[in-house]
Amino acid sequence: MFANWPWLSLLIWLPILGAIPVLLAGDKRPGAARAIAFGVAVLTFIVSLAMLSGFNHAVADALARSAPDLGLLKNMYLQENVLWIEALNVRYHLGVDGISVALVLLTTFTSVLVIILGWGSVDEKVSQYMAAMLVLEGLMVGVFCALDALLFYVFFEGMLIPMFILIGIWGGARRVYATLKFFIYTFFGSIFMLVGLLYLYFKTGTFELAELAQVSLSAQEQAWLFFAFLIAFAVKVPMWPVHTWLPDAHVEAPTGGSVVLAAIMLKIGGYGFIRFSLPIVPDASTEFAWLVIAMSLIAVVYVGYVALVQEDMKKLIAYSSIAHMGFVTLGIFISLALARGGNANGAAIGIQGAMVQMISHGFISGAMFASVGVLYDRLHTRMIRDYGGVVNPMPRFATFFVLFAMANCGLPGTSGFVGEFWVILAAFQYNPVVGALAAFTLIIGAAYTLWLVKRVIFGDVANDKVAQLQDMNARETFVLATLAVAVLLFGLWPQPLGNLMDAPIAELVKHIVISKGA
Amino acid sequence: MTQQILFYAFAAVLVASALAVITLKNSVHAALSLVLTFFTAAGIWILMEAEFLGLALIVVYVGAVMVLFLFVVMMLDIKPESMREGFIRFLPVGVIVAVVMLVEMLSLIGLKSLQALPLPENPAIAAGGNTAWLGKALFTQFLLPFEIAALILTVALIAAVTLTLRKRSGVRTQKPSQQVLVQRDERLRVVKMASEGPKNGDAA
Amino acid sequence: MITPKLILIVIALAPLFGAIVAGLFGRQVGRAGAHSVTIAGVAVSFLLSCYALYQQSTGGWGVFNENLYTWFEIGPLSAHVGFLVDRLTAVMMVVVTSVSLLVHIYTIGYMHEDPGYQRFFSYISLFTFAMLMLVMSNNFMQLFFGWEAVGLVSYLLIGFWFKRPTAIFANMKAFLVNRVGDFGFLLGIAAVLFWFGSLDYAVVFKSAEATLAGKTLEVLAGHQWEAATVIGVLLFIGAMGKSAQVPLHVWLPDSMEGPTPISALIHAATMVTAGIFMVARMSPLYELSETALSFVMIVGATTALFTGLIGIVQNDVKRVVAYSTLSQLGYMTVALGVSAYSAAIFHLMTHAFFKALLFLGAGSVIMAMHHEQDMRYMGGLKKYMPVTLITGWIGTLALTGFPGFSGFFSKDAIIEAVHASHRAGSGYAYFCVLIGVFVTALYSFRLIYMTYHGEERFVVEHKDHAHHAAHADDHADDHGHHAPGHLEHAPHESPWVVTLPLILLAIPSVIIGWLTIGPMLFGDYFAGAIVVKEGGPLAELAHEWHGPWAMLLHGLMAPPFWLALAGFAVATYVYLFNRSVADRAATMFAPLYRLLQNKYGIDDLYLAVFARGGLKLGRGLWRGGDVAVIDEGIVNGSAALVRGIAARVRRVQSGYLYHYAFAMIMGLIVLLAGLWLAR
Amino acid sequence: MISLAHFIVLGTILFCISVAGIFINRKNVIVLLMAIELMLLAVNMNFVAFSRYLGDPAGQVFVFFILTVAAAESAIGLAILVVLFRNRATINVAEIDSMKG
Amino acid sequence: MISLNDILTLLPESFLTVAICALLLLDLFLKPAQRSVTHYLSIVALAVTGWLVLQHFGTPTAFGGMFVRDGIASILKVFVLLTSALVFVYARPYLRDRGLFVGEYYVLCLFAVLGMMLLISAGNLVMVYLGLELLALSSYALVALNRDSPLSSEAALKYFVLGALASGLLLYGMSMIYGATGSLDLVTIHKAAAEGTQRGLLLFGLVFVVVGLAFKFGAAPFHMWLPDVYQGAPTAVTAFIGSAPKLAAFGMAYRLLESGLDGVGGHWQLMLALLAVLSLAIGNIAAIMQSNLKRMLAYSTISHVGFLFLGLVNGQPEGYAAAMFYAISYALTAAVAFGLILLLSRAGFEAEEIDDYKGLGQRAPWYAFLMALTMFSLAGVPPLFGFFGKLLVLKAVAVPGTLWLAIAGAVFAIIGIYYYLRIVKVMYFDDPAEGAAAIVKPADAPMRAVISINALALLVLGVTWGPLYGWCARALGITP
Repeated sequence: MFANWPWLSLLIWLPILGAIPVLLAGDKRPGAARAIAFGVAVLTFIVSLAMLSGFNHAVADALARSAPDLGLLKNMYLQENVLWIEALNVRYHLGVDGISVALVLLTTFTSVLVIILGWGSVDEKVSQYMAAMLVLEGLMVGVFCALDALLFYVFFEGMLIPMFILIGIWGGARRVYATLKFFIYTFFGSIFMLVGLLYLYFKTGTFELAELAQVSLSAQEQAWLFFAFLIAFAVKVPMWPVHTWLPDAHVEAPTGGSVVLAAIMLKIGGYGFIRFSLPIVPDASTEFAWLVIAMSLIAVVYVGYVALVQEDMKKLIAYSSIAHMGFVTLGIFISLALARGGNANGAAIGIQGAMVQMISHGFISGAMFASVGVLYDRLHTRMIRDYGGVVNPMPRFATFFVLFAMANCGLPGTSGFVGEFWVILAAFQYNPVVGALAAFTLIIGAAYTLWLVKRVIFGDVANDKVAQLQDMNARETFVLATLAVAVLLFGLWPQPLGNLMDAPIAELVKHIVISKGA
Repeated sequence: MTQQILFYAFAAVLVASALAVITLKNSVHAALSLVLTFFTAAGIWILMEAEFLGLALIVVYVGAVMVLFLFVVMMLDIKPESMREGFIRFLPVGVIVAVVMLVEMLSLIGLKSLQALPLPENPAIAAGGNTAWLGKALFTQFLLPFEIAALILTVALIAAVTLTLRKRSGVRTQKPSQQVLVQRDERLRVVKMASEGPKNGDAA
Repeated sequence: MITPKLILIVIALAPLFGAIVAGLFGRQVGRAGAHSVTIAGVAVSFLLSCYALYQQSTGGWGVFNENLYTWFEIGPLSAHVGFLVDRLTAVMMVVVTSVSLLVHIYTIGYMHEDPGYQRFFSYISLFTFAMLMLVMSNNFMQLFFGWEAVGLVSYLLIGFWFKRPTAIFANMKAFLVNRVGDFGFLLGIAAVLFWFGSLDYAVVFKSAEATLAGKTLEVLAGHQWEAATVIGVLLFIGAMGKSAQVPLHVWLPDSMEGPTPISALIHAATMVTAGIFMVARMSPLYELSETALSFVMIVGATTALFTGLIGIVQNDVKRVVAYSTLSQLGYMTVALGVSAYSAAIFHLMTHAFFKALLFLGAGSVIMAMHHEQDMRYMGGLKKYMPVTLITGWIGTLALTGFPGFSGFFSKDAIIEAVHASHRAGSGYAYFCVLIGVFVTALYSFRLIYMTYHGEERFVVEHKDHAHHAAHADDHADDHGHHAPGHLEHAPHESPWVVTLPLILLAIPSVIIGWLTIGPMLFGDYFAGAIVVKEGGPLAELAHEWHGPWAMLLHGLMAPPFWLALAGFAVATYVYLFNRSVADRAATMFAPLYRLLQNKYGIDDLYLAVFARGGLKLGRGLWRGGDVAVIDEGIVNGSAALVRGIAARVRRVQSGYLYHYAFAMIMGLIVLLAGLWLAR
Repeated sequence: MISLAHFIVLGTILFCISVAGIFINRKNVIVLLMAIELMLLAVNMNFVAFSRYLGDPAGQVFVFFILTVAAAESAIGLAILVVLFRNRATINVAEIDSMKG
Repeated sequence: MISLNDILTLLPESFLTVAICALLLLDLFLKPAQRSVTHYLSIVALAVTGWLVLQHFGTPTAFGGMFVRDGIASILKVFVLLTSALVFVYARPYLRDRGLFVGEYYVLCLFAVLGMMLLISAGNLVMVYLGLELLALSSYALVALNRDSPLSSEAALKYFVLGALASGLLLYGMSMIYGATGSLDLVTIHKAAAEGTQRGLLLFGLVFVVVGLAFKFGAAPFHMWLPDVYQGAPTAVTAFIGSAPKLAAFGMAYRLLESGLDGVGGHWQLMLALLAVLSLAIGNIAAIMQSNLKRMLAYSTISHVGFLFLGLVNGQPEGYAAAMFYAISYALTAAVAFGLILLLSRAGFEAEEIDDYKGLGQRAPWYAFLMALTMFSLAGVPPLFGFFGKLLVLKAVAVPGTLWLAIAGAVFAIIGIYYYLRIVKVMYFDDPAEGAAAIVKPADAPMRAVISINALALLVLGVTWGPLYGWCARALGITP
């Protein structure tokens, strides 16, 4: 019975509309604003769990009818399809497959934590902050559910506004530079995608993703479209060399903003590659896979080195994010190349790895930023040199931090390992040298993370301020513990993710090997 | 033949006076040259058997517009010298631009094809003269534009009045309409006030 | 229903249970609770391991190979948790659990003043679990899991005294160097998956020869590499990291910053031998590549000799033992390289006992010296701590291969095997291991003499005990509080929880070689578990095998014995009777001395190239690439460009009416010109 | 024989003179306005000629409207000029640049 | 001959004319304190005219083709009237504060509205010219309305002189077209242009017509008047000339280019493409450096005109529909933008410097929010109204052949976003300047309500723009 509910609309609009009472609560009553926002976020998370069960039912139903093989992107469940703009044949078309469901759950989950994180650390304009977060949540869910390219774009761009405001108002000293850079960078990326989509509309007369995946395009058209998509998603991921907005944005963003940015927003880039580049322009994607692979490897190695020398904790983690997201793009495009080379198994491993990496990076980077936020709330500095020996006054915090750091190094048993491992496995099949470069993250990733841990956490108490640190309160502990559970859970038991994503990925692999040259 | 001679004569004066308009130092002289330009233009039009417009040009332009120009020029009392600065400096630019323009335009218009087109019989004569011919068109086909032209003149009127008619705040003038309406009570007002002397509070 | 499966599960999980209890509920269970529960766990593990070994040895169980739990099955990839328990595994299990048990007991004494008591027990139990998972694994994925998990615990334990800058430097160094090994290891696993499509030992080993035959890989254009070699070398890089082979050995000496029990457990007996075990386990793969084995051998031989040499000049008691460990690991690796896998495992086993003994003895000395580790401030301890002295001698004799002691059998077997090998580079290897014997004896007896014998080089200052108690909490800082060699009270023998493990370890150090060499090396004990191609060196030696007595007698005539004796003699003369010789030698061979003191400069080189070089590179990429080119250049540059243009465009908007008109006319002219051109 | 071309050329010359006038007279708004009147005269010339040539009254009617509107335009324009002069005491275009950039 | 149908067809315009005259007379008898009567009656007049526009009486053409009443005309007129009414509402407090609350403002605006309506419905070059002049002359006077302001009169002078020049050029083009086609009637011109007689002369005339159009739109390089006029004119007037006339300009372009000169479409499309790119470039780039909000919005207008031209370049019904939609969205958005400036200004404080908006987010959160909405809409960020205008226009050119225009549009949109964000930044991220307390006066309630609705409509229409676009598309004969 649940399968027929408009779960996805609910998930999109509940937080967005929930922002209204939060705003109405006003900045004068921060307590009420916080409570309402928390309630809305939790409710949304519960609804998303219900959605998961609805989704599972729907999948089971489809399997029972033994008719799930409807082709790429049509294999979507919980669909809602309403004509939005008749004249342009734009549809309010939502639907999810396993890939989307995983990301939607990540979004709703992270949003709850972010609201909790903002509870203590944000104390001015609370209602606006909370409202912006909720709106952002709804829009992000929308991105992952949209099956209409224009609808996708609207959500994709709409996210920029609340994020712009979040960084701009509650950010650090150079927040204006950072937020403008963030906005313009991202806008820069996406506007070309818009042109590409419009061109596709010209070819097909529709924005329906499923249709776009079927249209045949000449090699030249594909190349143009590929680059249009590449710019959009590469900025979002972000890939080298269009990554420099991220460190600035992260550094200046409030903790919650950083967490959302790292945990969810970056994923939209990878998601876009899977939803747009691969199905719509598979031939061009194959042709230029070397480019993306090269960029990803640069992200892993080059950015890894850059991360090593950062003096600002958030910046370091931001660079580490870039390096880790490199695995996502690497996995996706290596898989494409493998699939075209006839190695379907390798391809599936690669994309699985990329997807797991996305989810896991969501937890780990979110946790890392949340941890830095915990420290920042106390000493109001993010500089590594201002810390040292934090373990002495804050043993509980240190335990979590070391755990997350280990996850960030990709230690087996944490979720960070699984995705990277698979991608390396796939990369080796593509080319051992590529595999070796990817595996280099084992060294450089451990180097910058552990060096951070060494300087911040370990050692004797560095100064008086550190000595007077209070260990985490219950709220912070709850957030970090939840993330720790998630990190360990998916590290030890990635099966649920696999169950969700197996079918759509198999479908994707089947699809992308078919050339669609006109 | 006469027509040709007249045309060239008028054309020569027209061009010369037009050049004078843009080159003469004194605005008044320029305006007067413009008047001459209009006169010769009217002559050419009449040569083309467009008598009504020729006369209208003289009446409207020479009679109204140019008078307005002259009026303003004189009223504003502009020093001619200051207005001519840089004249020589910009002359070459102006000439070059004008010549380039002229070449471009003449070559684009395609004079060859137009040269082969002598003026045909004037249909106006059959319609009872230029004025009647125009009048008929104006009040049938072009009735709506005609009405709108009236509106435009209205706007011009309103605008000109709005912009230029002003009540100067510093000047004392009698306002008879208000003087007439004055009431008895307004003439004298008895003001009650406390008697002078130190108040209690002031002592402290 | 007690099945082998259940027993094996209990073996693995019992230490984990202890670790969880001690770790998460340390405060609730208290110190006694923590050590009781972990010791109980490990004890259970140990006893059951012994049972398993018994069953394996008698053939009661046969090879146990079963997947217990499907970790995940996603797409084409599946991973399981499963045990492969054969005789090789069983031996390892017993070695691991027994040493672990003794170290647990020892820890009660060694750490009893430490505030992180429960944490420490939790860690070492966790380590035991991870190590068991590693050795019991039946697939590469789980192997890697255990591999990394022991690395993690090692990281945590080296940095156990997290206030010590050297400790937290050492643990990071250990982790990173291990990561370099893992880098290769992971790629090796990727290669296995690539060619075999499976990560299961059984599948891989069964089809190894057929699958890899003729397979090559073109890594760089024009260079075809054999698949077996690629896999072998890549996996061995992992082993080099974990088993601290040159050039990835640098972390092990530094790891001595950790408490001594873990030096014994992790950095001598178990974890560092994981690499040896792994190569032995992969013998079906290694046998397919001569090249890979040669590589293994040469690396091992180099490690065996050159790290031993460094041991001669060390003054820190634990570091001497650490370099000795490196050297012995080199011996094991050499054995692997000449296809004498069982000799390697045999040496691994004997070494586990006597090296643990030596470490724990060193720990006992350190305790007596109030955490003074420098041998130059020791000497003459023999009268204070007799048990430690005797067990120390036993360990040393075993290490130097005194005939009859366990080390003698295992080391001589390796030397003989190398001698018998015809593999490319075996001449070099033989030279290294032979000289190594002399070196081993030299540094071993040097340690014994400098520590226990000769005059006392420490001063006892009697101070009130309260002062000492105040410092008990953070004895990590003791170094800083006292002048070297100044003790607050006289050294004394350690408590029984410390000496008991010493005694218990001394026993196998003496006898185990005698008992097991026959079946392990020359019998078919490891048949099935270890695969050697026809005509391996051990097979050759087997022809001359006439039992341990014969070997002992033969050993007395063989060069290693005389070399060891020479080492003993030199050490005795120099360090017991004429210490000035040592100083004179140091000045006479100053360059050599400095070279050894600097550990061949490898550490400095790494620090300069990888650490500082990496930082420099990172800073260059950041400042040069990200900041200068991308941010300042492209991003801000284009912004500045637009602003620059904007400033110019602004100026066009001059405010002058005639300019505006001019612009309009120019626009017209341009459009007309366009039309004119387009005509 | 006078052809259409004669008139058109004349119109073009007038047009160019007016353009030149705009370029040369950078200071005096009055002359600028006069130049624009010249331009309108060129337009009218064209219309009259075409109308005459086509035998169509529409062109000449258009001229009539142009004259009307031009008159209105002049009125407003000069009114603006007067306002400006009151405010700034100058109609020198070179001095009227308080808004720019 | 005139028939009843002609009158009926022209009823909205006729009514408005009568209303203006009545208002003009009535205003004479009103005391300054009663000026609100004029205000409300003007709005009523606009409303009634709008209602009449929407009625389906009359014939598609009247006065022998002089006047065209088609779907496009209706839509454009409705929005001209709506925007003008909005501006009236927004302008009242401003005018009152400055002693500009006079009947002439309303009368001149209404005349301009009438001119726009006629321009939109023009079926003849004469009608185009007269409608344009009615609009232009009223605008010149409006700009100079504040007679005591040197800036206003300077702006008016520039506007006037350049406008007259542009008229001259346009007329010159018209004369050539007349000569080439032998008619002033757009239908006949259309036919002749399609047949290709006198093509050289026609193209020659076309250039001048395009220049005239470009001036009216404010497309570069014929844009120079626009920043000065926007800045110099009283904000109430800027609001008026900055919004509705764009719709009229679109109408004019449609009449001249599509109804008249479709036959030489290839040529004017190329010209418009050049002008579009130039406008996008100059508008967006120059706007970056501005410190005056009105001036910045002027440059922004230029860039928007560039976008609008992209729709026209397409030359297909889809393109026109997109351009029309764009014009509507721009007019409504611009009305809010200027309306907010009007709202925040007070006597002696124009609120037109960007720095005046510092910390508005704290001082007047609601208006800051509305302003931010407007800026995001102008910047073209979904899901706001402005985005969909851009979307449709880009869609019109994102076809083979003109793809480069779409890319150019995209590139300049990126540059453009910077200065809109700057306003948001100033409002939200900067602290209020010293002494700039709550600058929001207790403005009249109707204005606050209307402007709120107007601004929120940008959001609502962003989600429900389908019907509006459908209306435009149907008017242009596109069947979905």
